[in-house]
Amino acid sequence: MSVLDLDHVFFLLIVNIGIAVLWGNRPFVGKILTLLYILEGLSILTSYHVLLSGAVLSSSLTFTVMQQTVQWQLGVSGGFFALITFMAAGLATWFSSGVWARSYAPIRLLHSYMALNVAAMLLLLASNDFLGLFIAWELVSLVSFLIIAINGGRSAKAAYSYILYAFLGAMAILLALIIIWNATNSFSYVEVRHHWSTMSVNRQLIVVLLLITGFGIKMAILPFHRWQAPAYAYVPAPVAAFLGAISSRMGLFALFIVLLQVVGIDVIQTLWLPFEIINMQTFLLWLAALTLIIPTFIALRQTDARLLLAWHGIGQGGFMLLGILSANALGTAGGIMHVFNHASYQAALFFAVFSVSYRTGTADLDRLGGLVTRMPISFTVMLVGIIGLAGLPPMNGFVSKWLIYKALLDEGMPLLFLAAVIGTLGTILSVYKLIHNTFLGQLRLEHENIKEVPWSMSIPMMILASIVFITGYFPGLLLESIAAMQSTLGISVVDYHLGGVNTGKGNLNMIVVVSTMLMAIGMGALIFFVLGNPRKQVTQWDNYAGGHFLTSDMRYQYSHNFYPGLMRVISPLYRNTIFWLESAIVSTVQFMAHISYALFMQANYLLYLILLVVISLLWVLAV
Amino acid sequence: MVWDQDKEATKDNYASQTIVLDQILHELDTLNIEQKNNQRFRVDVSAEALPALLSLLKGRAGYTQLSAISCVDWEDEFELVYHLWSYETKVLVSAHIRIQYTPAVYVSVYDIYTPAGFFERDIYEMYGVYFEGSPMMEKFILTEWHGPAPMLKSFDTLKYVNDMFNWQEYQPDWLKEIQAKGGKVVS
Amino acid sequence: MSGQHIFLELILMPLLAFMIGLFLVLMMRKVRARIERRVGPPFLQPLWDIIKLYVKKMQISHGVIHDLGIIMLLGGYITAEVFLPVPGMSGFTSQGDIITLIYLMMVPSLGLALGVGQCANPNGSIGISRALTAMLAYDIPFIVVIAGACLYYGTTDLTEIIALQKSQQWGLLSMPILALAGLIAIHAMLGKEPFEIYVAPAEIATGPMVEMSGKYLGSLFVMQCLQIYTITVLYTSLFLGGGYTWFDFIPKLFLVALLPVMITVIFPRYKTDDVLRWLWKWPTGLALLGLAIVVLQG
Amino acid sequence: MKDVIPIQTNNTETIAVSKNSKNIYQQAIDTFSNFCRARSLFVLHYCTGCGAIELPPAMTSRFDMERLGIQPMVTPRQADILLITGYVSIKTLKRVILTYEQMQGPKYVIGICSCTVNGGMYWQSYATAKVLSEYLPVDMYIAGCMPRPEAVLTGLQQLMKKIEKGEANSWENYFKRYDYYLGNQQHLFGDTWHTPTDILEEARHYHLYGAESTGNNTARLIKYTVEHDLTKLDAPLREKDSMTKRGKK
Repeated sequence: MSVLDLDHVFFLLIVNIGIAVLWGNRPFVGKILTLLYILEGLSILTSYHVLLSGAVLSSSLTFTVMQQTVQWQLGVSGGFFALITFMAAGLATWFSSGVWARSYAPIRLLHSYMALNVAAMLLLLASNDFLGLFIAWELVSLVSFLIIAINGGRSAKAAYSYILYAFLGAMAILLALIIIWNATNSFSYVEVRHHWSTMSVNRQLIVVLLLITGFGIKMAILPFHRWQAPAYAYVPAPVAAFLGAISSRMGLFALFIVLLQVVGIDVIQTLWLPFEIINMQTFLLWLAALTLIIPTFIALRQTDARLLLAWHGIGQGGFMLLGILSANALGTAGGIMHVFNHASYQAALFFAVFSVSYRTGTADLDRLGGLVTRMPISFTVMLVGIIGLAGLPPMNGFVSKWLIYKALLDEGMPLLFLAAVIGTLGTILSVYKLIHNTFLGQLRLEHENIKEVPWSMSIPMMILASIVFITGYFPGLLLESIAAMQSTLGISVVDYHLGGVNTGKGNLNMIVVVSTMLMAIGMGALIFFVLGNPRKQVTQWDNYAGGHFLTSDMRYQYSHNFYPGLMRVISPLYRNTIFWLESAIVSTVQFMAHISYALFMQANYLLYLILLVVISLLWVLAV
Repeated sequence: MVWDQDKEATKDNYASQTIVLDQILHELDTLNIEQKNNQRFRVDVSAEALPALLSLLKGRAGYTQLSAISCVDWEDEFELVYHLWSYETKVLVSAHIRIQYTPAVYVSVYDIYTPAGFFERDIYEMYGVYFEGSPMMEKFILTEWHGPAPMLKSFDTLKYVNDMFNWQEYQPDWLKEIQAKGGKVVS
Repeated sequence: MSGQHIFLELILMPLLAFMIGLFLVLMMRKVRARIERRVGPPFLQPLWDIIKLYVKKMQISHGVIHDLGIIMLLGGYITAEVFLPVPGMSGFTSQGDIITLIYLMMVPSLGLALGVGQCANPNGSIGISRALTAMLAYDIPFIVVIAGACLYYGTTDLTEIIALQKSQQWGLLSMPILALAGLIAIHAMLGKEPFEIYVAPAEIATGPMVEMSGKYLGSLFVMQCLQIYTITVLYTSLFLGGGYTWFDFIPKLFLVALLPVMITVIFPRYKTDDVLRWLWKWPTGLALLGLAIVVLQG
Repeated sequence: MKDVIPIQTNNTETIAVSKNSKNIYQQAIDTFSNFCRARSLFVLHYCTGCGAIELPPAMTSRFDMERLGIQPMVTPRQADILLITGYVSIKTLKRVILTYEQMQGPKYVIGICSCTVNGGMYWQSYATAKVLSEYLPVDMYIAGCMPRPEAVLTGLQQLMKKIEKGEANSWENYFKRYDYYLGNQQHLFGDTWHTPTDILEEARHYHLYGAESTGNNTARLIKYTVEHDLTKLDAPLREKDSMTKRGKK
């Protein structure tokens, strides 16, 4: 009984944009927008069982060009991603609807850009062929440029470098589309997959490389990852949570559809890079593993909490790609599940960091400390978030990581398994530094009478934290739609049950693991509180300092340069080679822009233009 | 002073060194020099001339080290002794000066010898002699002590201890056994 | 697997782990004393220490998270005990494999880190930053060893690994180099002397334990017993064919715990970056060599 | 610090708590815990004076304290015994009191060397505290101008016997007669003397708040605390500034 099909959802989105643009800065409009997003999410949820059975939510939005019918319809994979988008957008707008709105001047811009972003993303998720995909892809990158540049100053500079990357990516995809067109003169996925073998091997190689560059840029895969950290860090709270959760996963959705559905994983395994060194799948897997390790260890050095989380976003993106390309039922399931898991705890972490900076005015880890007694809710949300990000048992991050590790081990790739574990260990180290420097240790004098953030900001955080725990306790909820997704894509399906997965060789039942943990923690609490005598709480000055009387002028806290031993060993590896390359490109393009601007501002610029053309012609003829 | 044979060679260069020292010391008229032995000189100088003597010795005779400053409380005046050592002449010079008892103030030689700061601070804490111009004149050792300068002869430690502290009757078992057998504590 | 059977095992396995852990700790202190030509502690000394700490009348805490961290610490290890294959009791070993166990062993260190963080003492924070660096250092060779073993056995389920070893030969004989690298990694995981950078009494006043008093310190001693037990059982089930009966299982545990202790007593403490460099050079090299052999054997 | 009105009590008789008023289980638990407390003692590795040189030989292979169950521990939080070895200068006494208050009861103080008994050979010095038991409740003295390790070990064994019999609870006197100890401390360090640990609060929390816990000395302390509202976070900073202003000449 699909009460609402895609047209209703599109209509609701347009209503969203209208409200946001017209009455953006009214006080109550934030709540209405949140309700709208939740309504859209529910509408997809009501007809979700239809999607699970493989059917499609069709929409009347079609047009034909060059006798190619471009049609928009939502499959189960699109539906899954759409649910995450609406969850992230709804909670982000809820976060910004209450007291926070008064502290942010261009609130109307924020609401309208957010609505535009969600609409563009839904268009991308519902696209059904290459042309629709490309149109929606352009829309998404344009709109996310707008939302990244909302704060001006640093974020405008980051948005500028993003648009350069996006422009490069779009050109790559367009070139790939052209090659596909004159090989198969059709854009629909089925046709392209059918005619794929007609293309010569190096042309197939070029198309796959172009598509990966194009979509990889939004995903911030290694060589193109420079733009994402500042872009996702220096934006206001709801935008950071929304972008961090779902925006860069659009690239993964496109890659997921293109590589697995159209090109097919077996083709990728047979494609060999020139000189037969390495086949495409291993090359991509190692690219993903490096994308996981290098940004994670860059995150370890950051002192700004927002940048640290943004760098982790890039790292976890590499982890998802590792899962999807592992050509194993468990691996792909883990990869897709990691998209949902990461969306939930990344948004929760961003909300926690921004609620701390809302109250204390800074997100710099060297100027915080000891806030756990003043902001308990933000602490619990951040704790659940970091346990998820680090992938430790009770939370959902562990399930997707377990699936990917098991896949890598079953596929016989131990070194990739090692690379993934190094990435996870780096995450554990840097998330503890995040929570230690913000919430633990000595409280600063200026933060003595800080209060918890208002309810309108802490409720969305708590909802996200509970989602992280519940999907960790019952991973079956997600595995059900993932299995349906795998069957629609025609790849091997994972056999799941509500608690997890049981393969022949070592299985995982999260219901058992988490309930034993809760029982064990109960036993620990029993031993601790019943056997031991009652405890007394002491102030932070009643502390061991080698017989010294603690005076608050000398701060008795260790938070700066948190891992000195590790940094001494691995600091030679941070040589920022890519950073200089990227800033060189960006500055040359800016320089060219200034020159052309100066040229056209001349009184008679046409004369100079003609002169230039004549000279270059002479030079060409002379040579 | 007994010198064994192989030191014979070095004996004369000590003599030549002390001759150089004599010439320098004779340039200042208000000194009277007394040579304890060929490695030790005692110089009595007026309080005003001391800084001049120190810079002279440091500049011309290689007296780079001020080993210590000691202070003697003569109840009507203070005596400050500056012990100087040179690694070239290998002769210890101790310059004695007398300053008035009240007000117990003297000029600091911190700018000539920086270690003087520590010695002057100790003397300030223990004797109450304030050295103007020294950067280290706060309390360092006796931070918990708010009474008079404790090393002065005028301060009666025994009386202070008897007023401030009280004792406890210490009757351990082993003492009782000895007393039972007729022994007693010899006070 | 009837209900009470499971419930009995849920209680019995951690209790057994604690008792065996107590004797492992006692053996370590006795061996250390004997090598230093001392008499060493009496028979039940670790038990008396723990009970005395629990019955101390004054207990100091720095906040709720300080207590929660300690409870998470105890809970983490009790859960890991239930997933360890022990002769006669299967517990939940079928529901979670070796990767789950490795992660379950990371939960207590995070719990301890949170508890110590709230103590607001820089000695504790430095100790925790060194403990996490040491975890990064010893986990890499350990993971390579686990990857090699799982590749060789073809499964990650501990009960199956033990069954395979019983039918064929012990892991120690089929993968000697991996077993050696594993032993070095185990030595580092126990946090004993050459790699004991986070409880450095002279430098950072026993690191994480600086503000732990009474039952908090008692729980840390309980954690030490459970930790030694968990690590040695994991090693025995990977390389020494697990325990056929309790009579051959316990001597294996004591042997695995004995080797590191012998080395520990003679060594002073490494600096943090030397621990990193040493553990990433020799044990990782050995483990990668062993892995290569396993992969080449096909 | 809640607003407590100090009540003037001059009756000094202490209410004797009869031993068998507790029930059988309580008694069984107490005897068992005393049994364990006697068998596992953690000594605080804090040498206040010259006598501390006798401790390393007591721990190492010749005399080996560990066979009695005694272990050296680094921080006051983890330790049961505080060894005051040798002379106690006034400056060190401040740190000794801070360390003692950071230790967790049941805790024991042993005065090693005769300097803790009556001042020893520094008896006429202006800078040393003469009688230690005025400032801290002392369980046992081991006389000798540095007693040999055998003497230290016999002293510790006697303390273990006392603990096993359950008589070594002098640490409760610190709470029950806090006014007496605070008075002596204020006599030495001045009326603004206080440590970060809030003793009266702890006395109430551990039900050791006797009649003599408060008196005119503690009244001065409570007045000073309320005046400078020491419970605020920046109290130590304000106190330090006022101290340096007063300290300047």
